[in-house]
Amino acid sequence: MGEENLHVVENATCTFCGCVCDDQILTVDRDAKRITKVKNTCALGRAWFTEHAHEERPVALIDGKEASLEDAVETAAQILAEARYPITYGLSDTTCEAQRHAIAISDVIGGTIDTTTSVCHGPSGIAFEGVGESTCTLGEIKNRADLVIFWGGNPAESHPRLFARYAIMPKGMFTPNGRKDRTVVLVDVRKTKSAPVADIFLQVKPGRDFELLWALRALVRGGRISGDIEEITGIPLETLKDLAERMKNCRYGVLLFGMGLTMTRGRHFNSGALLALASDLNDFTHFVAKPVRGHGNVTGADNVVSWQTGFPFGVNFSRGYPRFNPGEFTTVDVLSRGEADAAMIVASDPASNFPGPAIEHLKKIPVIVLDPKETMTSRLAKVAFTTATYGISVPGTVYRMDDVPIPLRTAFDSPYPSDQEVLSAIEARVRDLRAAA
Amino acid sequence: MAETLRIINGRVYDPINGIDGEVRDICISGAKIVESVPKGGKTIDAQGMVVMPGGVDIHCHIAGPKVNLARKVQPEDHRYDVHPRTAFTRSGTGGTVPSSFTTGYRYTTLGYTTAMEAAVPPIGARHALEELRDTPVIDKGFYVLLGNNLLLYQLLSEGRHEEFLNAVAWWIKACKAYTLKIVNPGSDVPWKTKNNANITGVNEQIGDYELTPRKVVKALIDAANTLGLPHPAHIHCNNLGHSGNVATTLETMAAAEGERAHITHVQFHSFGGQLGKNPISAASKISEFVDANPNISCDVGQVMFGKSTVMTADAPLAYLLRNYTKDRRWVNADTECESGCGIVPFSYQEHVYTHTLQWGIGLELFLLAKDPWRMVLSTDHPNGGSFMSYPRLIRLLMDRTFRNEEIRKVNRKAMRKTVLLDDIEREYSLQEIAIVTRAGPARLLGLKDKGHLGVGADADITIYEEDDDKELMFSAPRYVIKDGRAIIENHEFRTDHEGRILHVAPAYDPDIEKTLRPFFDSYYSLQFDNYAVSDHYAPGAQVIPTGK
Amino acid sequence: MAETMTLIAGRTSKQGTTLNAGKLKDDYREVTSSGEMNQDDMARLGLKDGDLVRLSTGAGDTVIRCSGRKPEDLPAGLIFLPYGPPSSQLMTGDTALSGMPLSKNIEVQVEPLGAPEAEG
Amino acid sequence: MEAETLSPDRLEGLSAKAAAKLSVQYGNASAPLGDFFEVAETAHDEMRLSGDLSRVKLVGAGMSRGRIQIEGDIGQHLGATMTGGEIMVEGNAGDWVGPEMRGGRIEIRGDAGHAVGSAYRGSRVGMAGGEIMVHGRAGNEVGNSLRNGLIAIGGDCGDFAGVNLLAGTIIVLGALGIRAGAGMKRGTIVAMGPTEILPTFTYACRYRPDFLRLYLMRLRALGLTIDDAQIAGAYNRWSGDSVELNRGEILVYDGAA
Repeated sequence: MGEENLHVVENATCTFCGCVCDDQILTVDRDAKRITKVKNTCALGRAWFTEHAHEERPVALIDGKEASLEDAVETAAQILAEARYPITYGLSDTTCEAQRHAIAISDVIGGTIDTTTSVCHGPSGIAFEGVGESTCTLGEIKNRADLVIFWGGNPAESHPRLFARYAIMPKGMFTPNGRKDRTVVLVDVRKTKSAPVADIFLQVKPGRDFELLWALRALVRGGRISGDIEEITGIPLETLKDLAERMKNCRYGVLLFGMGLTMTRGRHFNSGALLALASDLNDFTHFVAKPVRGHGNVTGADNVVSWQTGFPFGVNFSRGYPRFNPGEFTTVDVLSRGEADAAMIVASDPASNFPGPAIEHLKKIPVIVLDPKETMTSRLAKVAFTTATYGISVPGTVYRMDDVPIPLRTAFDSPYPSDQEVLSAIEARVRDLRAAA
Repeated sequence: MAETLRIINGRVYDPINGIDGEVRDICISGAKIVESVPKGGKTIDAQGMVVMPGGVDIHCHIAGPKVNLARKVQPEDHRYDVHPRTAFTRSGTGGTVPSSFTTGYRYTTLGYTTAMEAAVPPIGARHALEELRDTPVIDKGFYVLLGNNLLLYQLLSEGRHEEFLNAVAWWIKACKAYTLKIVNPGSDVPWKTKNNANITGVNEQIGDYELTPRKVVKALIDAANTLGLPHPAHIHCNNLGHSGNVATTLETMAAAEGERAHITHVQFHSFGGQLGKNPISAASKISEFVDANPNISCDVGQVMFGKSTVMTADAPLAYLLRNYTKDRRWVNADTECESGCGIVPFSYQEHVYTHTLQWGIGLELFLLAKDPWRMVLSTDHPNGGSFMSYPRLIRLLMDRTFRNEEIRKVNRKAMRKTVLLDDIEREYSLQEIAIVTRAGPARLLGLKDKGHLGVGADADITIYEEDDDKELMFSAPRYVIKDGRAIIENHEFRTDHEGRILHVAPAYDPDIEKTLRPFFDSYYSLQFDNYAVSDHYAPGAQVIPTGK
Repeated sequence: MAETMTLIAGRTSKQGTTLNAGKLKDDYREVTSSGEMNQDDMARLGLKDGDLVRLSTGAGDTVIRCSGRKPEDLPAGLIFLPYGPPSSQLMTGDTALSGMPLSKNIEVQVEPLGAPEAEG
Repeated sequence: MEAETLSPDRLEGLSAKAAAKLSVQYGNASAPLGDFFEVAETAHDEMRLSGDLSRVKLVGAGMSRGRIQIEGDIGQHLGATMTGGEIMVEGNAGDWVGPEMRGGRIEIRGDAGHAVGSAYRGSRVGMAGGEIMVHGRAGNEVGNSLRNGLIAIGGDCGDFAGVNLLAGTIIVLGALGIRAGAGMKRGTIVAMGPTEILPTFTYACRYRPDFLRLYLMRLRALGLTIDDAQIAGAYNRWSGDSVELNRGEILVYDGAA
């Protein structure tokens, strides 16, 4: 029956990972509200689009009981307006339009706003504030890069199209032969599914990325390094020297790095070492670095929070103006120390991936959740909203991992409101409540 | 029935309408200035006050990709300069690169009601517009970077002039830009392909293209004028910051061949001396040329001492400057097929020869200018200093005694390379200040409803309390009226206001897509059909007409 | 006879695709509680593919199913586990001023539990 | 809670009544000091704080003179950006003890958290004067971007001690964590315990540094446990960081001379 209503959406954007591929071609059955076919996609994108038949759930739950949208908004607003130390977290899987309202709410109620950046490339953000960054849009990698180094990441599984669409295979302006015009290096502690694409694979000892990067910096800058570098890092000095020379002599080099740096001992200093190495190399040739970002719009969250507050994540408004201090105002810390007395979680599931102490505290305080799906976090929520999914039923803007903003096209309508609609309703209500107070 | 407002007893400075300090009433109905309003409406008694059109900033960096990178990279710049929320307004942070809300509010507290972001790569237009929407009160727009655009280079070098013109129009319209911007034309080619090299002159060949910066500049100046953009090509010349670059600047101005062109932050391009040696001032040469060539207009790009942030599409410049600061931080961001940018936290110091010379050159350009309508005020915010230093700059122009005191405090050696030690008598009048901060920029931008207080003008009005200390006077207006609404009354915010996006939409031959699409498919990393910016990003925008 | 090893939590495409279906679905649980270990380590601990091990840190503990990888792919002393509730049980709340809990290269105690009980 | 109010500069000359009226920040609202503290008469520019203060931040922030005695634990940002005066803590201190301080003295009898005497994110210079003494252990980033002054840790400390060190001295009587002195330009890091040196540092010599004796004798006089062997003993000197100026040094105790 749906056959007559098969509908094709071209240039659709996949928001599953930071690649934000905007060349997806969706075949949509609008009666069944299903995407039946996806072209130009990867395993993750196919699952993202085709597994997205929405669930039959109430639009809102209060204490696990079905509630009207209005009552849920009212209850959420009351909780937030009365809280002394409310925190809003998530935001990396929703549109910039929604993010703007989430920040407005935190501003109005004197709360804290943080995004999944703090447990993704937050440390790279801190590193950026120490050494800056030489970087580029993904198209520059496609057009120019003749040396591509992946460090501490496994794109083959986390960002499947990074290779084919942007970094290794594509033919570009100065890379007419695609793969043939590039040397590809992979640095990781284990041979991942990404290893086969590399011309050179360096297996660094676990937790020794910093030492390896630091030694490379010294080599590039002509500083001395001690002879036992192989014992420390697992990489022979000769191999390191060879890599340093390749880096100095390439035409346009790029370092793409993942959470193998940000989630290991050293965290922001690991990212800082890599960013500094890329900057150093510009004394010899053109060299850029780029953190490979995870969620569809985590980069948008960084951007919106930055332009509205001046800081990229972990921002506290309790004194009536924005303050930034990772480790103090970041969510894992605020929850683990038991400081927050209310939480609003937008499009994220901390109850399934935060450390135990943080989850324990979440269970103790009133939690508001906006999510298209039922999650471990929505299960412990005082107020849970079912919202429409961005990029499938909600239009808007997302930022690719290289800060390029890309519009979203919708495949089919959702019976549920968007995050933006719910958040703007809550914003309006908390403004009234705070004004009255 | 629209709200009305009458401003009485104020001394009005409205250069465009030839009103120089006369006491007269200004009547406002709705968002416009009108002939008269019925008695009994709201009235502001401006007795002993100065009434001017709202300020217009023709060149600043307040929104878009590079601005946000500069915000992110300097948390310490915000930490000690916070901007608390009020009952009406959002909170934010200041420093040299304020958050978007704070930018809007702080311009308002200076009596500025319009500001133009001067450099946005086309691919970042959507981003710039999103930020401008979060920049309250003021009207705003941006200039789109087309001076290092590789498709335009291809069309131009192959002599495909019709397509070139249509592509320029398409890009401006697709981005919702206000005009086109040229930054260090040609530089991105050596920068990205030749070990970070730079272009060294207007006649140097650009890579393998049959092109020179001169050809690029001339072609884009012609394009802007042929399309009838309200503001002509906005040009950041080659060799910024290099000793002897005055020659390049004069050659670039000459390349306009009598056509309208705007040379921006010209102070940075007025260096005499020899390459590699200390610069000396060549302000007089620039000044003479501009006076003699009415097709050329400039903004000064004054340097003010203290913290600044170098942020520019001139990536090779930032790369050079990173070696002139103790700060470890340097940001470079290449933009595919279009542009790039560089960012370096910086500060200008009285004891440093070059910094002081730049400060002096800026003042010379102001004080030597015969026609202030074409040498208007800017600090290239935040490159030369924050827009928050405008009041101090105004005092330097208006107050000879203060100026001479300041001159005595700074690097003597540098001052000797300028004419400033000869105790220049000129003091800007309030009328001249009104010209360089409002009427002039508005006229150069082709904003017919701004920069004056005549009937039909936008009711964007600033009311200052007269004071001998001009810095004090211009840092805290008593009233600021935007679109007929009193935003600031008795120095305090009384309400919030959105302000409009200003952009142009030149016509082009739709067939140009046949030229653009294949290039995008080959060399861009996003889809052609997702590139152009939809109206969703500029609700309620005011489209300024183009064409003769 | 518990041993100290290094845990690496990371993304896999299976973890990613099952995540779309829903984090409360069995597939996702299955994927996020199935880890990889160096073959020789497993042999030494007397473990077969599919056997269970208990991982514990100061922060907490969890039980996962493990399968062997060749030494050249996964060096001795390493355990790989897709992100998910089990891996997060092993993280502490101290982020060392980074906002980021240590989630890779965590020192864990590994205790072999042998074959799982028949599910029922 | 944030209580920069608790500083001699703010309280001096105020009666207990007046002091109790001063406001502190509790979550997103301010409240009178008296709601949380019993204010007894304050001695002339000397304060005593007791009770559980482990959640009270910014005590002594910006202080320029006087003395604060804290009986028990204290929260984050103790003595932030202080320029003078003295803070004595009987218990443990949270993260950021004396960040970006310019002068004065802080002594912690117990342990301290991360970033003792450090720069806040984005700042080029951390502590630029004064003295911090921690009798117990300290966390990561001790003396991050230190430019001037002395930081002494009685026990072990975490990773990246003296990272980006510009100048000044860090003495650790226990063991250093890994990556000490990464990116250091100048300055001295001393460790009594065993420590792993970055590959970008080079061994210079084994010697008996005179300047160190003076420091150590002073620290011993101030109550840190230092034996004669350490004062008279020999130290291995490593110079680095070779990615920077290579003019910094790490001295590791190597037994009696």
